[in-house]
Amino acid sequence: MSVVLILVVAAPLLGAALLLLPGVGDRAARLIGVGATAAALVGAVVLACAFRRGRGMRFETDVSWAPSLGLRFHLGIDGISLPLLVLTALLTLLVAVHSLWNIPPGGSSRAFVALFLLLETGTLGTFAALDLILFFLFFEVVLVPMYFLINRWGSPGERGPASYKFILYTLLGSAVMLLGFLLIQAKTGTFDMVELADRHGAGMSHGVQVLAFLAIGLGLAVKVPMWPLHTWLPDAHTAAPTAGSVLLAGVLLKMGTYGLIRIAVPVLPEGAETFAPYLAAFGVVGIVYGSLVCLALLRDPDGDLKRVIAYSSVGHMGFALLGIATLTPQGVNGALFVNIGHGLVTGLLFFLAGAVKDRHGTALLGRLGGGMYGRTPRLGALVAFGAVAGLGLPGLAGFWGELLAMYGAYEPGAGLSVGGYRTFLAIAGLGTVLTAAYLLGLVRRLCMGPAGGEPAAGVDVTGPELVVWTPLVALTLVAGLWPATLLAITDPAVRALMGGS
Amino acid sequence: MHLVYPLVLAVLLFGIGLYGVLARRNAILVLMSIELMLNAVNVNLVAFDMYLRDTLHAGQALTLFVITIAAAEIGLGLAIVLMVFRNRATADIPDLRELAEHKEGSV
Amino acid sequence: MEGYYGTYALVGLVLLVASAFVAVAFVGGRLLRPSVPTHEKLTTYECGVDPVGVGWAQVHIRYYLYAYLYVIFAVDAIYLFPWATVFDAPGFGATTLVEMFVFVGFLATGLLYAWRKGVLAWT
Amino acid sequence: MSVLDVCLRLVLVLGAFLVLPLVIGQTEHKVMAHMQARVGPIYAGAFHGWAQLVADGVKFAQKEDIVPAGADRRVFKLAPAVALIPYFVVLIAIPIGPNGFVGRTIDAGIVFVLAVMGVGVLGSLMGGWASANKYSLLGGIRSAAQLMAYELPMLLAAASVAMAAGTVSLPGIVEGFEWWWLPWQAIGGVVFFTAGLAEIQRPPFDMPVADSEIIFGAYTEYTGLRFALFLLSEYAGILVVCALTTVLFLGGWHGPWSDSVGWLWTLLKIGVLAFVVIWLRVSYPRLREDQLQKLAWTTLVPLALGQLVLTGVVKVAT
Amino acid sequence: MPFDVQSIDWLAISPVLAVAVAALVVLLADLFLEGARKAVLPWLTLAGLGAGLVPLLPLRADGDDARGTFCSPSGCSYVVTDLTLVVQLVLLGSAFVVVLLSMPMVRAGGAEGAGDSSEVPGGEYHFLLLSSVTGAVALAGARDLLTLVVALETLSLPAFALVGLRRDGRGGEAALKFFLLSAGATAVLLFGVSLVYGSTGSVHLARIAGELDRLDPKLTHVAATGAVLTMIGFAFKVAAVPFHAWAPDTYRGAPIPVAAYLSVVSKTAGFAGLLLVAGIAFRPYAHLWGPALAVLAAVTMTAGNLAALRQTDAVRLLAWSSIAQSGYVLVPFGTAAGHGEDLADTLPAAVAYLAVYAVMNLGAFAVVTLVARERGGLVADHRGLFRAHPVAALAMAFFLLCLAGIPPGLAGLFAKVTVFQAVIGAGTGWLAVVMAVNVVIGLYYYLAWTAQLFAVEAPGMPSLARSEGPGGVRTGTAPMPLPLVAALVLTGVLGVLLSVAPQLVLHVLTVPGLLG
Repeated sequence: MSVVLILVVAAPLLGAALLLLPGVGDRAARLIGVGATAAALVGAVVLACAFRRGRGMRFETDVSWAPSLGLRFHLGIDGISLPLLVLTALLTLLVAVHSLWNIPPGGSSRAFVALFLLLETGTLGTFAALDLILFFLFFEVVLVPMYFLINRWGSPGERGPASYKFILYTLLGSAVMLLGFLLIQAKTGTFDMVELADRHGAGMSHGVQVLAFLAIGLGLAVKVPMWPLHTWLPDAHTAAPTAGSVLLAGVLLKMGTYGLIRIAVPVLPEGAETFAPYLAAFGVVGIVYGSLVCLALLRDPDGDLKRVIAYSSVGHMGFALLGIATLTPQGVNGALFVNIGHGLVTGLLFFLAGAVKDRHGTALLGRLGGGMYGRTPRLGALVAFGAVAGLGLPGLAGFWGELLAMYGAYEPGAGLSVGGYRTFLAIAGLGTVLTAAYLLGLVRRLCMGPAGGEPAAGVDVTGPELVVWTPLVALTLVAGLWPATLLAITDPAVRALMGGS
Repeated sequence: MHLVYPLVLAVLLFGIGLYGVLARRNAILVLMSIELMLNAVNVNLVAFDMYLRDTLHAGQALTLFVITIAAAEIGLGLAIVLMVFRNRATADIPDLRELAEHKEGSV
Repeated sequence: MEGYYGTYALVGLVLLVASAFVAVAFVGGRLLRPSVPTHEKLTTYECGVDPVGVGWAQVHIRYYLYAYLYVIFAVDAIYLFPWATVFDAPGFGATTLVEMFVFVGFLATGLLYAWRKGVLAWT
Repeated sequence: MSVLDVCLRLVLVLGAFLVLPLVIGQTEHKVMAHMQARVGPIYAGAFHGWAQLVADGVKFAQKEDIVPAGADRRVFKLAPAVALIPYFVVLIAIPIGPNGFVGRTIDAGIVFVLAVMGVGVLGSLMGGWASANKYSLLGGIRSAAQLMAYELPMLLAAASVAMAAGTVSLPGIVEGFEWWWLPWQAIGGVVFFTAGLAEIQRPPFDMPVADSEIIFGAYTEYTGLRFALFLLSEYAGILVVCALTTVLFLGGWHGPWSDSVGWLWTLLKIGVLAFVVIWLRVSYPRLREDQLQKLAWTTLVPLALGQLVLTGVVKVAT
Repeated sequence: MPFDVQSIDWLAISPVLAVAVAALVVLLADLFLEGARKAVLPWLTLAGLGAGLVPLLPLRADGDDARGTFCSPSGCSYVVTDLTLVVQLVLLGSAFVVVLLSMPMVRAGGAEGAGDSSEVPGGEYHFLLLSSVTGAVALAGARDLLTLVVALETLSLPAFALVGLRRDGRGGEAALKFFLLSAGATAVLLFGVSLVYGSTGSVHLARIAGELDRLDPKLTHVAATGAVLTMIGFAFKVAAVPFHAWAPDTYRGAPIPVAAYLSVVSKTAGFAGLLLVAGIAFRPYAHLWGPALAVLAAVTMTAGNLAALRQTDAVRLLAWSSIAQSGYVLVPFGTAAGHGEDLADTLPAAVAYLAVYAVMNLGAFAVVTLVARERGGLVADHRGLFRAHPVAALAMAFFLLCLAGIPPGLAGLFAKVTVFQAVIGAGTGWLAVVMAVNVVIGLYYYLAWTAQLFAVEAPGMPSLARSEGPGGVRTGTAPMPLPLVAALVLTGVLGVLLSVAPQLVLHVLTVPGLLG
């Protein structure tokens, strides 16, 4: 039983509960938010420091919750979940700090803070849960807070439909996923993820595995989001407030890929084998499609900056999917790396997009005009940094993940068609080129050229913004320059899960 | 006596009652149709009771209860019809539309 | 003419005889009596003056309440008969009696209720 | 049971039905007359006018049968038959003497008798409604209300006897009779008899035919033979009520030498009760409609319930 | 035929007796108390329901043995099993909350006809309510068709009157629709019962099952017809589509607490009845009614949810939503065929769901009652509730999300997982998918409502109790009626408790021999 892990998961929840007390003022609410998320991050860092590399779970807690249902309160982390846990805690803390100065109108800041704290609990819980139903529970916890964040604090006009699209899509996905979980339990008699992973599908016929993988995969794929189930994502991102976008892209999407790595692939190996080519194919299509849409958006006067970043997420997650679909440790490591890298970079990009939107009152590329280097040079530089990191420049966080994923595709796991995967690899390679094209196009469009469009507010990066963004920039560099630090943590766990040595 | 005769009678009664319930507009007539159905039940029960030579006479006992139920229902039903009639001056079910959902969205 | 159906067959026969008696009386009457209908004879009788309004007047609702009372009590009272025939048989006894008292008590309460609510008083 | 036997029983029932009500009717004429210091019928049949009712019958049969123009003809014409026939049918179940001296033993005798008697009121209701006459309608409704009010105490009182005897068969009840049932079931007897009077709308419970306010109630529009049948049904009703009271509460054929002359005892008791019926008519003023209802619901029903309790307690105690 | 009918287990039937006696006491108190002293009636009612709850404890402590009473050689007519206790607990508890809800609405004393038409006479109301509860509570223990039928009618008849108790036109119309359809359904049910009796020669549920197993093939059709008709009768009671037509209009026309009563107590009892006849008596025909009820469940939830999407009236929305919820409860029934003879794996899920449903639906009705008092009965009238009554709004959000089945409404989520588990366990995959889609549809309208709670009040709306005067100064707060607060607190605490410790209810899933 690990109190620390539970505390990490519960800290935001406690913070949210604290906010419910009567008489909490506006300022106090924001401070509570920072405090709670900081506590979670401190806990996560403590866990990371105390983490012993290697196979198996650490910091496990396993208590029976609802025996009739077979539900256990089973928490624990390994090398796969730890980085995501830390990432989540970090991003949420940054969001909390960001919110100290910056909460869009729409409702009380108390509610705003409480909602993203709840969101954090859900995410942290998802990464720490080792029981299928518990996983599902935490998976669902994020829905309502996110819905309200978009619905209440989003950009007027779009937020209503976008919030509903988000929640209904993801709920449908997770409901189907639940069916898959229950199917697994019906056949094996347990919800325990560790035990199920150890069994590697023993006790489930091929048909059951295929069916369960289909159900679970579908649910997770909506969350990832995998093309063609991604349509909720651009709308949600565009409408969401900055904090929402950051958390959505940086944290929520990871729950999908994490679920695939943690549950779908190890628990249902035969199902995974059957569906891996499709997963890879959809992933690759996502990469290309995301890039193409971004290119199109750049030309469209009504193209929205946040929408561009959202579609770039679809592309990045395509890489993660491709990595997972290789069913090799390299590929999965790559997918995890993509997750981390994407979390950092896209988080940064959405912060930047939010900053731009705040300054100019719009995020439409057509109205923003260019010349950011001239008007707000530091902001422009950061945008360029983010874009370059996003396109996967070596030395930055985005690079290693894509490389590993493609490396995995070069030599896919046993039973998978090598020819097919190499074709995917080729197309993904094309995708990287396209990605580079639109991100560089974006930089040119925004940062270079003569100033035009909306009158600029003229304020460059402020102190608070710097506080928030610096960690992201730094970590992007760290992850890009010393990938081994991360891989050393993930690799043993991945190999353990994949059943290899 | 052969069991079939009362059963056929019961089915006929029940059928007529069911038709009445489904087809009549007037609440009183619907009530009467329901009574018809209940009496079909009684015929059935008594016939089966005799046929089975049930030592507990469950069928007859149930018949008594059905009679009571029928009486209570008719009493309550008439009271309700009367109340509606006082308020609306009609006892035709299709005319009672105040609570129904309207085409252009509900109330 | 034995057994359950026999009993009621006889009852049916009696019914038949009674109907025959009435029929004979009616037919006989038709043979004996005169028939000279006039307008005055066929007018509704209201003590000799011309009738006012139609014959079917509105009847006071109170009669319906009596009917209601009757339906409830008479139907409930039916339960007394099967019980009455067995309540002192071996195996029953005081408990059965108490049960029936409970039943009768409920009936009495109903009556009390109707009374207190003024159903039985005319105003 | 042979055909002959069946025929004999039918004839006997028919005879009783035709003769006894007439006897009661004639008695009523004479008794009332003497109580009111008159002589009553004296000419018809020479001896104390014994044939008066026969003469009445002949007269009724010859009178014109008028159906009002506004009436519901079929119902109007059928009503007297409906009023009369049930009393006839009931007679078959009433035991006169021991050892099967009864039209027919019916297992659920009490229930049968009470149920069939209830049909009789339908005749009044039909007549009242079909006449298309306000007074008739009012009379019909009143008789229906009256039946409803008094049926319940009657049922309850009868149930009390059934409890005492442990059977619902009429001969069975008489056979189970002991002399001490008289005080034990006295309340029930009074309730039953009173309620019976009200059911057949005898004074003082003759509100439905209150001649001073609604002419003759449901029978206002009737003439001739149909009117006669209504009258006949009233006297048949007296007969039936008295007979039932006798059988249920007064021990039927029980009495000295009941094995041989039991049927005489029955008839005698019926006769005495019939006399009481007549006596009451002469003695009591008519009850108002609400008094009628109130008497039933607030006096007779509680009394009957009390009798039930008493019967149960005594029965279980002994 | 000397059998001993006279050993009555008084403890076993004491919940029923307590409520029945309470009904009588309330009636008499209403007759003999004058004026303002009639305010004691609701408390008497609550006490009666509480008295009904008390014996559940010793009965529970009694162990796993079923206690039967009113026994004859072919079986007992009233049996107390864990199922009985759970259902009775739900019924009595729900009725308790309903009484709390109705306290502000009931006319305490005064002359007939005094007060406005939205009030109902207290004596009649509480008497009828208790009578109806008596039937419901008895139904949970019934183990023969006679008891079942009589209990069902005892439940239904006062309910008709309750609906029509408010003497405006709407109450009458609602009562009439409810009555006619329900009475028709009763007739159908009874006809079915008569056929079942005729073909099996027994009225005891367990005995019927035995007889059905070795039925003369010639009679199979008769018995099957009887079973179908009987179950149709119960389908009416629980408002399963296509037998639901009465529900929305009736809920809408009835006083809101009565609607709550119908949607929780009456429905729970209906399901208990269905559980008994389907799970015990017609167990051998599970392969027949299982698929039929599966289709019924699918149609019910879909129709209910789709119709609920279009509603703007709060009570009517809850009516359709409760139809949809009926569909969810029916799901475990629909999977019966997959379990073969062993229904104990699947049907308890329905009971668990009902228990949770009772808490959350009553909670929602409590808030609707509150808002309807102060502003109106439309969903839009809930706009800005958070500003006026933050606690009530939070509770409402919680209940609605419970009904939708997503966190933080964990209680509802657990209930749905339970049902899903039963379906998947039985291998009825298509039904699971239909239900999953329905959960999503349902979320839409629950969430839209929830969003209204926190939205800013539109200008020109009648303000809720805590209004702000000029300059943002609070001009005073009209307190919520205390009974409503109590109802809210009760349901809220229970809801949270079930969210944290679902085992309290889910326990029924693993009780051996729940169906007795």
